[in-house]
Amino acid sequence: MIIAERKPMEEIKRLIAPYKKILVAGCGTCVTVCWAGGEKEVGLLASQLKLARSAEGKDVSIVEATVERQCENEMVAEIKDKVASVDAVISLACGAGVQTMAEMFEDKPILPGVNTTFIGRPQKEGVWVEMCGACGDCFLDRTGGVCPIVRCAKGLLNGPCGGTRRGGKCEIDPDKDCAWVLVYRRLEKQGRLDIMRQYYAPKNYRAVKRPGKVQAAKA
Amino acid sequence: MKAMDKQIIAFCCEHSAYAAADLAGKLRLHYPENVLVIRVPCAGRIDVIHILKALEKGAAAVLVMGCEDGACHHITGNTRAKERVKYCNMLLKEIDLDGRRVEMFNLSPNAPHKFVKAVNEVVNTIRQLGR
Amino acid sequence: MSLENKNVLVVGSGVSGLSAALELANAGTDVYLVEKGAVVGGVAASFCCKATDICSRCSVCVVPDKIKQALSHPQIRLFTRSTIKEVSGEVGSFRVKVLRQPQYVDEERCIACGLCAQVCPTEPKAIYPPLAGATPFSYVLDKGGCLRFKGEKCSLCKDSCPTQAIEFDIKPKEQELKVGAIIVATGFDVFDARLKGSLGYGRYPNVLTGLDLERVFSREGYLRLPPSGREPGRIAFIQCVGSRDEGHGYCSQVCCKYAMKLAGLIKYQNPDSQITIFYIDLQSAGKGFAQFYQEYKKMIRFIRGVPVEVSQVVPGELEVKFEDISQGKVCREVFDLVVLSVGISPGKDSWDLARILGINLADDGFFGTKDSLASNETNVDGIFVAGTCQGPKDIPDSVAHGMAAAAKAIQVLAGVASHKTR
Amino acid sequence: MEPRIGVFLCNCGGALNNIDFEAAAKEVSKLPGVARVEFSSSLCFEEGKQRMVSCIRGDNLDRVVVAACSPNFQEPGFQEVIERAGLNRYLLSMANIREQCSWAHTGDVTAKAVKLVKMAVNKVRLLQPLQTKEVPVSREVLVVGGGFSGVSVAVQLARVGFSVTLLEEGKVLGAGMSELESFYGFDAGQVINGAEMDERIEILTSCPVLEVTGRVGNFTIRISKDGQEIVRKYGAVVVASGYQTKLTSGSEAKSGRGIVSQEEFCRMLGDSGLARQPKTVGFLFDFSDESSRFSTLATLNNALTAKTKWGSEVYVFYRSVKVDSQGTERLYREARDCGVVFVKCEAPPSITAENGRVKVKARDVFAGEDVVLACDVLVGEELYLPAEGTETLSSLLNIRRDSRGFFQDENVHIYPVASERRGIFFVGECRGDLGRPRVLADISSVVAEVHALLSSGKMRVETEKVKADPQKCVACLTCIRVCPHGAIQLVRADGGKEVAGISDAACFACGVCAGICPAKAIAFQGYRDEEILAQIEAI
Repeated sequence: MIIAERKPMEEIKRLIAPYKKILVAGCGTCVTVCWAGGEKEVGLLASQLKLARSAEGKDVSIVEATVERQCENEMVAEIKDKVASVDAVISLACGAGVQTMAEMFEDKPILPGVNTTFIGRPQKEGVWVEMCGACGDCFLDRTGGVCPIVRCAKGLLNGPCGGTRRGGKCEIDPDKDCAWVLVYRRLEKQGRLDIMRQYYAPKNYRAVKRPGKVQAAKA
Repeated sequence: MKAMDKQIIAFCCEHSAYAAADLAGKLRLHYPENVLVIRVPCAGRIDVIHILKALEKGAAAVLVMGCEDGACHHITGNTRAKERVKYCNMLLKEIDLDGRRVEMFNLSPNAPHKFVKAVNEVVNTIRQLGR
Repeated sequence: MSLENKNVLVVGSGVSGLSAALELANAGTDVYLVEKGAVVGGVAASFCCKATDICSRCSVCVVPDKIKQALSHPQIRLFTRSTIKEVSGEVGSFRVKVLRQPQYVDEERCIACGLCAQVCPTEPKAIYPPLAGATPFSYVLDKGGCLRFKGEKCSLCKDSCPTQAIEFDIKPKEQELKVGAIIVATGFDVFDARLKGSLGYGRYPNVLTGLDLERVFSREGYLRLPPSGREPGRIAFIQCVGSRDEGHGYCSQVCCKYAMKLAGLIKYQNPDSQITIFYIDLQSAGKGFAQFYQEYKKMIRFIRGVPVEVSQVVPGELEVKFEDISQGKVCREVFDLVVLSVGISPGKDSWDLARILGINLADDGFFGTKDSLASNETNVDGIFVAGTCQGPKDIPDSVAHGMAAAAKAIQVLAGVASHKTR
Repeated sequence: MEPRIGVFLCNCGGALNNIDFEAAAKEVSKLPGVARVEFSSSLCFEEGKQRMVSCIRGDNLDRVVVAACSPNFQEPGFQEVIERAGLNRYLLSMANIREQCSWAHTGDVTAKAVKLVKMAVNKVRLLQPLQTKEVPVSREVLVVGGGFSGVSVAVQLARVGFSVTLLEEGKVLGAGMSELESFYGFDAGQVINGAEMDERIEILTSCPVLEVTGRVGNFTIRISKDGQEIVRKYGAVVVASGYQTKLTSGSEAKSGRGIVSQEEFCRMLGDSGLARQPKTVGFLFDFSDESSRFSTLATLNNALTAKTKWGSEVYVFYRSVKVDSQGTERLYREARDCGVVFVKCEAPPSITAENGRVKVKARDVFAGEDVVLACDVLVGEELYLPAEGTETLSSLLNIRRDSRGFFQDENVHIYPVASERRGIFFVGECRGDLGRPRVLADISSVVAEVHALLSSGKMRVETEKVKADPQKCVACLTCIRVCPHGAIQLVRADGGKEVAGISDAACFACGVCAGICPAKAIAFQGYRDEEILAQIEAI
């Protein structure tokens, strides 16, 4: 799941400053799940903007809309009338959604309302943690299903840094588990500790093709 | 006390604050009449958007009133309401509005005085804030 | 097993009576709830909420909840100002004569508008609103003060009543109820602190009982001293007044906790106040109380030793003479307010009721039970006891005991039913 | 279709004299959708109610606003009235112009009353009818734990006609009912026998619970039995997992060197072949754990028996006796009268070993001097703890525990024997050290509660009062995580997609889920966002 966070209000205010009629556009998929840009958050931001503008005595017109997936042209097309009626759109979708809208409505400023941060999963209610760095060269088979690239604060490939605290906690963030301790324990459980002896050459970041594109073989 | 033109919305849990407000009426404990109570089954029903919309509609303040901490009929309803009010204060602060316009109170159904006190407190705060 | 057409009589509408009635009604029986007084909820309905920033788990808020549920339950019929006169029959088919006392103000019609009190010419008014939180919230006509009952022709209140709820000329009504089981939940009497003359209750206005304090808080919401309206700074609580002594061979179970909780509330409202609790043994057991006790220990001074004498130095100041056992010496100290933590005594009417119902009283004056493992069953089949009429209990325990009595009644009714079908 | 709203104003027999009802009625009649405004002075009396019914029928009203007293008391009554008139009972909204308007303020409050009515009108316009239905419930009950509480509750449940499965993880029933508990006055053998003889009770020993799914009336429970798995359906679950005691750690608790637990001491008392009866016995309690009634009770009973049976010298070191349970004060006096010496101390005594005996040194607060005693046996202080496995059980059942690990978190007073999940109950010491009288009351209370819930074999529930719209739900699991009553789980919607499914039977209708849903997918009838916002609209 893609995780995002709403941008600071200061920034949003600055982004929308030149415009009078604004559409707050949400996305009903990843950003809804991570409480950043679903229907609820769209409502809150819209309400906040209305309050802010009326406090400043400014003219204001805020429209709300949420589509199921903002990264799909067909789904975004459903709100084209609303987009047409405004001066600018503030999108609460991830970067893919913002760009989809920008491409579909080339004459409208499509402003990002959230910062897309990482691929992650919920740790508990309301907390998400990074799980995948989308490096394009997955080696989770060799690390017992724990990705040290994102879960180790230093992104180390060949075992812990040496600063691991008591109880297997990270040197940098004592609330976090040391990823390499997790790797060790998992492999130990599976009787595959020998894998730990293998040395990994510096990671081939060339595998990360920018801009990335994945084509399903069957399509 | 003469009515101010601005209204104050009080979301009241039917188990506690709503009953306390009723009792305040029965005992003729008077409070400013610009307080309008909206009855909810639990303070935990309140969504941040309800509070913001009330302010948008021109309410001078919003009170969320639930059971005492540890006495919620739905275990965590009142603590969640408190968190939501806190979040709401933060949202207001972001747009340079005074967070004190939104407040959470905990009270029991047999605390009419506490209800009146809370209401008066907020009315005074609003007076100070002006507008 | 169906409990339709089964009736149960619950005597007393305090928190355990209400709990029993509700449990029975939810199980499908029809319940007659007979209450001696004018309002339901018992003593606990007049207690105050003792929450500070957090709930102190005093359970008082359970009472209005129970009242609301019971009064709106279609299967519960309430008889206020009613007493039991006679009981005959046996389990499954008791016949009970109930006497309803005259009600000058019909609680089903009174809407508590207050017009009657406005026009009442006497001072103080002879018709007035009930205690805070009373249910039904119907006005009370005080025969003693009313001109009408002094032979005058006044009928101002009656004439002003918009719902014709007031009637002067009414006679007690007798009614016979047929019930399968009886639950006795007549509650307790608060110990009369006047009986401990040396502690000054009734002589000095600033000696109050725990119950008085509860009522001050529920009426006013804060604490002020009776005559002067001053906020007391130095406060003493004296424990075990009417518990664990010559006449009371038991612990009242509630006083240590209510004293600490009230002290906590006072301290919360007035952080400058200095509170001392005089005690023998501190009853700090009970679910969820441990963490509060740790907090109370920080803000309340506990002195082991129960004072024997309270006297007035100058009006408004009380000298308490006590033996501080830990120090091994007799001390005197001055307080602005002394609160007597009065205990739970058996109800005065228990003896009469025991005679009418044919059930036993225990040595301590509470209703007796069959044996220590059957805390609801009496010596008469089909008659159960619930709540503080069986022995001291706090609110949650009274609720549980009431529910337990209901379960026992359901069990005998079920037994009677299966017996008959066989 | 435009709704036809009827507004019924009541002046409560003239008690609301600071509202100008004529003016109010005029204002209210202008509101959109209001088809009729009716004034009464006694709406809650039978004559008023009948008038309401005929108005609703005569004017074809389809929803109703009652502006009168507090809905907290009168709402059910007026719901019945409109039901009598043929309307769905949920199409009613009340404006509290009595307690929260007329009586709460001085001076003319007509404007506020009108505002309150307007809010109610705005709300009633959006209300949707709600049906109730009966859902079948299983009349089988699972009791987890075969100690005194568990066995007793099973016997009483069977007596009122339920089929009961009594589950015990250990090998035998009543393992917890040791000699120690005999002082409560019951015969363990008799209690167990009662359960064993009852054909409505199935006893499964050495059988732990593996998994609990489903909801009230219909729990599915996987149980391990003889290495195999059995799956059963139950209408309710009663948890009676009990407690354990442990000697306090630290210097004074060197068990085996003359320091024993209450239970060990109890066994010594019952042992007729004891080599040497202790001449001096000491007891210790209320120093580490000041909230234990158990310690007092165990001490008093054991001290008395030691005194009467062995004639030992018995000394009790303690801070406060916990006499706040029925009969304990009497026992305390009896012990004192028998010559048990009570040494009240403020500070914990120091304990040392000396020549095979245990030396206790403590400061007696009454005497004001140190007491030194060499005991043959010292019964140490014990902590009262939840039984082993309590944590596992709580996660299987998805119910909370308090800070000491016992079942039932806060809100004890609101749900005396019920957990936060409907259909799961607690009984006995798994909730903490309650004292025996309370445990006895709880056993019967649970029976009453289970009876009310399941006896008819069906449960009446409001259909989809709170519902997640499968179209809007993104299955983020937020509601499942926040529901305080464990009433939500993932279900397959018609299209095969997984969505939040709210169980009508398990839902308490608090709205905590609706207040947090990031997709705004949850509709709580009567308190939907639209309905709340419509009220705000009227200010």
